[in-house]
Amino acid sequence: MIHTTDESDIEIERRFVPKAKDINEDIAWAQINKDVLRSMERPRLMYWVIFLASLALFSVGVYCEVYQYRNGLGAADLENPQVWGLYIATFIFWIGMSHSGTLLSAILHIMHADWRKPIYRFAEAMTTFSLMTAGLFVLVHLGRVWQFYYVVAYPNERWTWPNFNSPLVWDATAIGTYLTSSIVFLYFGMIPDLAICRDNAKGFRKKFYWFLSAGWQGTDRQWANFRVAYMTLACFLIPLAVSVHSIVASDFAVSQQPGWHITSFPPYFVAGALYSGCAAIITLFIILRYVFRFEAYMTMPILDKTCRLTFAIAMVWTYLNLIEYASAWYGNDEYAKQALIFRATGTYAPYWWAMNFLGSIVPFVLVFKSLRNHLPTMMVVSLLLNVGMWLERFMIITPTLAHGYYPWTWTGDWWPNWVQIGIVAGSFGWFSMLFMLFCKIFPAVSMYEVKEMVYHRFMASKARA
Amino acid sequence: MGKVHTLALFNNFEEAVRAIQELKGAHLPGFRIDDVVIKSPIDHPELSEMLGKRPVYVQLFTLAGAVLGGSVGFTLIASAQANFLLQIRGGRPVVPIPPDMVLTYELFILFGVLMTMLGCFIAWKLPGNRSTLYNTSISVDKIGILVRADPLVIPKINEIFARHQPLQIMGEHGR
Amino acid sequence: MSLSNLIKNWSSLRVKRPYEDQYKDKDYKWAMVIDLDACTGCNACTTACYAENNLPVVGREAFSKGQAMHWIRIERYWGEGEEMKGRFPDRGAQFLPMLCQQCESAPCEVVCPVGATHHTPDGLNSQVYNRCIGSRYCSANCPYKVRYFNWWQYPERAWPNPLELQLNPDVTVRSKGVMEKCTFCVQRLTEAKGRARTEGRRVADGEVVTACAQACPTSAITFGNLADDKSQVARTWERQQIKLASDRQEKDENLRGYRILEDLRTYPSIVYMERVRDSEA
Amino acid sequence: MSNSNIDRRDFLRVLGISGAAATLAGCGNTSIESGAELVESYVQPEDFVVPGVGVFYASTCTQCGSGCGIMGRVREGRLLKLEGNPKSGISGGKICGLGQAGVQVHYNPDRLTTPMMREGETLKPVSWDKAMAVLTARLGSSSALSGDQIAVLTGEISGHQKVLLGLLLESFNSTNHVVYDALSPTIGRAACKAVLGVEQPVLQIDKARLILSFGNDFLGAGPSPVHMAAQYARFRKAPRGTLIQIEPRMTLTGANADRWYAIIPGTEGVFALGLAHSLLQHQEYAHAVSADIAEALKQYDKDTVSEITGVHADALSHIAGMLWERSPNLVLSGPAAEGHAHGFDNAAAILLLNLILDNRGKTLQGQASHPFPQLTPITGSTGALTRLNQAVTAGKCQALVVIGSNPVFTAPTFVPFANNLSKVPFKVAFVTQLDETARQCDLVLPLLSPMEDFGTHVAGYQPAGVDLMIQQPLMERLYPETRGLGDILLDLLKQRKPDAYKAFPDYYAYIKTAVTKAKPVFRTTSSDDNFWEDALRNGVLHLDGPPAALETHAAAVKVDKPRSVVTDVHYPFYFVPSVKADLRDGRHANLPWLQESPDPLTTIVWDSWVEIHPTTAAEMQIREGDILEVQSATGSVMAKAYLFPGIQPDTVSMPLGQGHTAYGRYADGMGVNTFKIFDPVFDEHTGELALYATRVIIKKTGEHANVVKDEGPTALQQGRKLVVTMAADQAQLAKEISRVTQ
Repeated sequence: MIHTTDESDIEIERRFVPKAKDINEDIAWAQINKDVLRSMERPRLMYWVIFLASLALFSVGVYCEVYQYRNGLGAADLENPQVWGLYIATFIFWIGMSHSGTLLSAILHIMHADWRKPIYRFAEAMTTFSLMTAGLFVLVHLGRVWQFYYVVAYPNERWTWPNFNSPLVWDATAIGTYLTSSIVFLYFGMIPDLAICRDNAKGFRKKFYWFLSAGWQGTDRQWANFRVAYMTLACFLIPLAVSVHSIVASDFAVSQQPGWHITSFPPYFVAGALYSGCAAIITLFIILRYVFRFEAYMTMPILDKTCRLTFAIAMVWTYLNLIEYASAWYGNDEYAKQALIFRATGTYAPYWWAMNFLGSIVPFVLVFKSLRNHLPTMMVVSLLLNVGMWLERFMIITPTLAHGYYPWTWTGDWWPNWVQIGIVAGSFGWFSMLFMLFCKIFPAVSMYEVKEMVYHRFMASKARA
Repeated sequence: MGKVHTLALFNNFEEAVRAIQELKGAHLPGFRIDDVVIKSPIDHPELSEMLGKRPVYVQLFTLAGAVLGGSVGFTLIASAQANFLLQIRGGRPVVPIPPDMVLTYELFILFGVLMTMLGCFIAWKLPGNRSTLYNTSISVDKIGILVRADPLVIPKINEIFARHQPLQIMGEHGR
Repeated sequence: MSLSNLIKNWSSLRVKRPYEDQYKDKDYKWAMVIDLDACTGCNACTTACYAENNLPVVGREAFSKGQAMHWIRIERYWGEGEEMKGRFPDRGAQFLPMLCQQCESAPCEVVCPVGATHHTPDGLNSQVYNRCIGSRYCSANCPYKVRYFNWWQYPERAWPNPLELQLNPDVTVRSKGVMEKCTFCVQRLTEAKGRARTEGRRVADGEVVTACAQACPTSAITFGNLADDKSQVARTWERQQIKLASDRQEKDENLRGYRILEDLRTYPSIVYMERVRDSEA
Repeated sequence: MSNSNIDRRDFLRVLGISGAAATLAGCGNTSIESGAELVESYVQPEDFVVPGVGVFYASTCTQCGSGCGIMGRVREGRLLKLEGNPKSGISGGKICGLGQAGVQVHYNPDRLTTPMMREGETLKPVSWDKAMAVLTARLGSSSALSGDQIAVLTGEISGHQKVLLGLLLESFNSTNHVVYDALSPTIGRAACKAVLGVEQPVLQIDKARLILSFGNDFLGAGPSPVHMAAQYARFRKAPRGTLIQIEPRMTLTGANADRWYAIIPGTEGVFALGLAHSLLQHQEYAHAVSADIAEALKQYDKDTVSEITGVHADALSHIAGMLWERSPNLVLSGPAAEGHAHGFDNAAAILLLNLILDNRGKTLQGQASHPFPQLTPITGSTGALTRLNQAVTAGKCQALVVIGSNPVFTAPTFVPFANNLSKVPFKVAFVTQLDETARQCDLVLPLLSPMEDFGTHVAGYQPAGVDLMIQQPLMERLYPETRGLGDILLDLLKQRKPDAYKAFPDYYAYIKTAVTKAKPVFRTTSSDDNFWEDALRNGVLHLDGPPAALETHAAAVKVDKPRSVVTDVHYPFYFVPSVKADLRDGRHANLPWLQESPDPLTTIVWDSWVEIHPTTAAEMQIREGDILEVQSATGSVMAKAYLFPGIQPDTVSMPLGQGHTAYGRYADGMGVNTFKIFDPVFDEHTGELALYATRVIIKKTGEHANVVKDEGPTALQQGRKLVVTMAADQAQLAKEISRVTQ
């Protein structure tokens, strides 16, 4: 039995959780419940700092959006042909961010990699909230956002439908499906934990959890159906996640613009998505570990595994990135080649090189075990990787629009203005606000699965002994 | 004559296993293994196996949802396209296959997911099926065995339970 | 019923456009010929378009941000390749009036999420303003970049009283957040078609022209009905051996007609006639 | 007004009612609610007003002096759009951008809507009664002014407005009608008169097989650009004519040339004489000029000419060879060649080539003689303003009437007209919109816009026969407090000579009487009313007439020793102003369509800029958008640099017409006023200001701003095959179908 105290968490971890082990098998189940439930009651002060900072950032975004809404998109300094600016770039970024949740919860679940268990819940929450953030950008970038429902295929007497040929409608469908499925998956996997919350909560919170836990009592029939359904959902989610980012890639690959019309875009986007998602998981891992005192669950070996996974995906991304350049370079499409040269030498060249450096060189830090286990380094590196991935999306949108088929309408010096930057910053505020709220209201670590993990590992070690 | 419930809480799986074995071997009148329910904090397939095969039908819902989503989705989309006033776009056919495939695929998944969840809730008979015999320690680390039996048999069952160091035995009040 | 419609007309719903002789049996297919040897780059067409189609004057600041709203713009090039040859442009400038090419297989039409841009039976690439939600995907996908977005609420700022009295009542004044582009002066076409229908005939050649073609002091722009064999546009297309449904024209070397970025398979409705320069001079 | 005869009363009634409707649509409907006006149902509309259907009325464009016939599209009483009048021999149904923008003169939000009178430093609105009282007190029956004490300052003016002005001056025993044109063609006209015997020959551009133009921008800011563009279109059809342009800064015409040469400004005459010398080598031309001239021309060998002009010697022989091969041809001189101290000589030397090549009667003709010489336009000059300025300085001028002229804006610094204006006790301006000059006047009267007023016009350039262009209102007046120029003048004349003008209740009656009186000339049998109605319906009264013969005065050409241009170490750059076809001298800078219409060569909008050759810019390390100070001996202006390959490398160029300070929201603060840096250089022969003879120095200010233009970062096609060019000998133009030649 371990008695953790606020003051000496790290000390305790060092003493009681062996470095090589993902988790201490001896940890008592009651302790798991206690630790996780406590995180929902009494986080560190840092929680409130982050939450208020997010709220402030979000307010900035709201202000900018209101300004843009009232004046028109010209307020965001968009122009012909820079019609999308940061909005669509950041949209892709957030969509990409959502993929790691699926990777950790669905793919690793199917593969029975049990080290995912303490961290998949927040990764899945990240999926849901980054999808919601991405959805905001779909609205933000519209010229007439008040008519956004025209994209929805609702029956009407005029026989007017959205254009099902448009990749944007595929997007809307795919993201809608993905968001729905992610919420279902997140909620579904949380039901046993919600029952724990229900059993421990008082007052209105009890009612809340009572409602959400839907009467879960942990009976064998419930568990059996749960197991099958959860596995089925995981199986659905994997192809869905791949399809979502391929469809986002199709927005570009299906178009005619040189620099977008590239066959390898869908896998490239998916790899980029997993990459930025994994980097974000590292960031959030470090933050949550500290803020909610999850040192006993979000252990260094798990971080280590996540880092190794990130590195592997970084290399996949690097390969696909190089393939993209190579096919533009080697192919006989002069226009695409010119667009590529423009990216490497034109107005946005510093950002292009920065993106390649951050995306392909910086991940080599993850090769070193000592650095992998150094939290401040990992924090910086994971943020840098995501800066690189955001730049990748910026590089997909802005230089390509600046250098299309038509030389007369090329742009030489287009830069986003404060409205766009404010809205992008606001999106980060919105995301972390939602995420922080979630971690406060719902258990950020899956209690029942950590119990399973501990139990199975304990049984396995007993069998070995 | 109505049956009543009794619930015993055990500290660990081994004790619960032994209790069930003894229940099975006791040949109590009117006792059926289907009336035994295990309540546990984690999924424990080995324990459940002792209660015999309890089939799961969630997959059927999934299949129905996926097939329905795909086929109805495609039909609705294609007929919407065929009836849209402003049909001709970009030289593509009015009902183009690749975009419709993409959308069909998404709807296939969407309805698969929704039906899976629906099927699971139906299988659980939730949220209506809430047994009053429950202890919050089940959600911590205890194993509960719930037996539904003739009121006359209950004392015998409780007796069997008592032989395996139960933490607590709970009965339905007011009966 | 929709399903029976789908099944009954399946084969016609699967037709790809354009195909050979697509407009043979139709009444109208609007098209244009622009003679670059006649175009002097004077901008009369641009101003005529502003007058006819209620284009807002955006002002210096918006123009500097690339938010100009000229449906037809005159481009001026100094050379064909990536570098300018010689010290001076001693063969003059290369002027190009660029407007919506009214593509038969328009990249903008496919991508609009709400179907605000679509193809009319007359072969026009039309924009439904009140359906447009302003995603600007069409503009991003237009190879010619001839679609213009209402970045601001122009009706409030472009026509201070009494300038708004000039607005053409036949043409919608577009509000902020919608995409717009050259319509081939569809309001004139509609009027002419209506008149012709009342009189039980087809619109005669030259009966209706676009504002740009009407103004052009050198008559460099010819507008007409490609479905009418006898129209000047149809005869020019034929004489220049331009086929609407072909992405690479097999024509005689000394013919001047060509379509811009044809190999993208957009099948434009505008044929340009090559600029001529006396190489002996 | 297409097919029906319209009774004038009906016509105005229609306009009146629909005009009210327009007010209703535009300004709210208080006058109707208050019962001041009646609402009439459209269910039974007046004739000619069909709701939803546009009706076309003919009129005449007054945006420049070309006199193009236009058609105004009117719907429900609102003028919507101007189009070319196919019945006009000048416009032929076409219209330029400048003409289109006429509606914005009419609907300009900055129009003057009430009379203004000076109170101390500022102008204050007053009633018409008060304004007319002041005007008649000064210029009415009691006025004691006479002779040069009164002056009328106008721009180029023709028709009955000109007649009325003359009559008004006559009542003061004055002929002091000063016609000022900041971009006057005086030098060229004087040279034509001297060499060909006419001031303005008619150019048969379409008949020429080769045109050699020395800076003549006939497609841009020429005397009749719409007409010449139509001719140019025919010129380019089979058999295709070739255009060679020689000028220091590429004009729109130069941009359309088959071959363009940059030349050192002011040396055009030397080049022309070099060509003459070269041509005289051919036997058939040998006797075209006198032996003296031929002898003198021998100094103009190709190497000397090449050295002076900066054009390659081979080009000279090549052009001479082409001129010899391709006949008939046409050699044109333009403002860029004429605007120098020896501009007259330049122009004469260029015209000499036409004599040698015998283009007279083939591509050059005289204008048909006009039956109403009193209606023909008076061409303006800067010399006229200089003389007026002298009179004003001397305190001779007691009353000044300014109509359609803005010398405060356009006068160069060495003609300090603006400062001297205070010496005139009474200055009155008739304007549609306040400008810099009107703001300095004591009384400003708001005129009807050209779309609201009657008038007659005669073009300075009459391509074929004779046209009397009729201007008529296209809609009811927008502002009740505005009046027609003719009405005001007639009021004054009635004061001066009540008996002579009592027959004319208003200007309309006057002009109708005057036009119908001209009926016999047009040899028609219709009644007076029908004649007048036809005139209104057609917008033009045309009379065929044979072109006048041209004379030959080769002796007028001065053949001196070849002179090279003197360089100035303090001001190393030649300064060539460019005249935009739409803004002209700046009078149209208040029209938003024109401000937003990109300059064809640079695609810059809403601004002034400095054109500089890329190699020169590279030497001076100037990038596009660097703010340069362009300094001449008389002043300096600052504008953004624009790297422009179509310019002689020692030359910089800036557009005219921008830099207004008090000309409404669309003009003010846009660019700089380039008129203010002209050097006081005058043509030696005519004394006219030489616009192209200024020398400047360029200084970098270290500041930078984006150039507002339509062009992107590249002006090259990048191998995209956007504008494809075919060699003329490959193209089979004769087999093509064309509207132009049919």
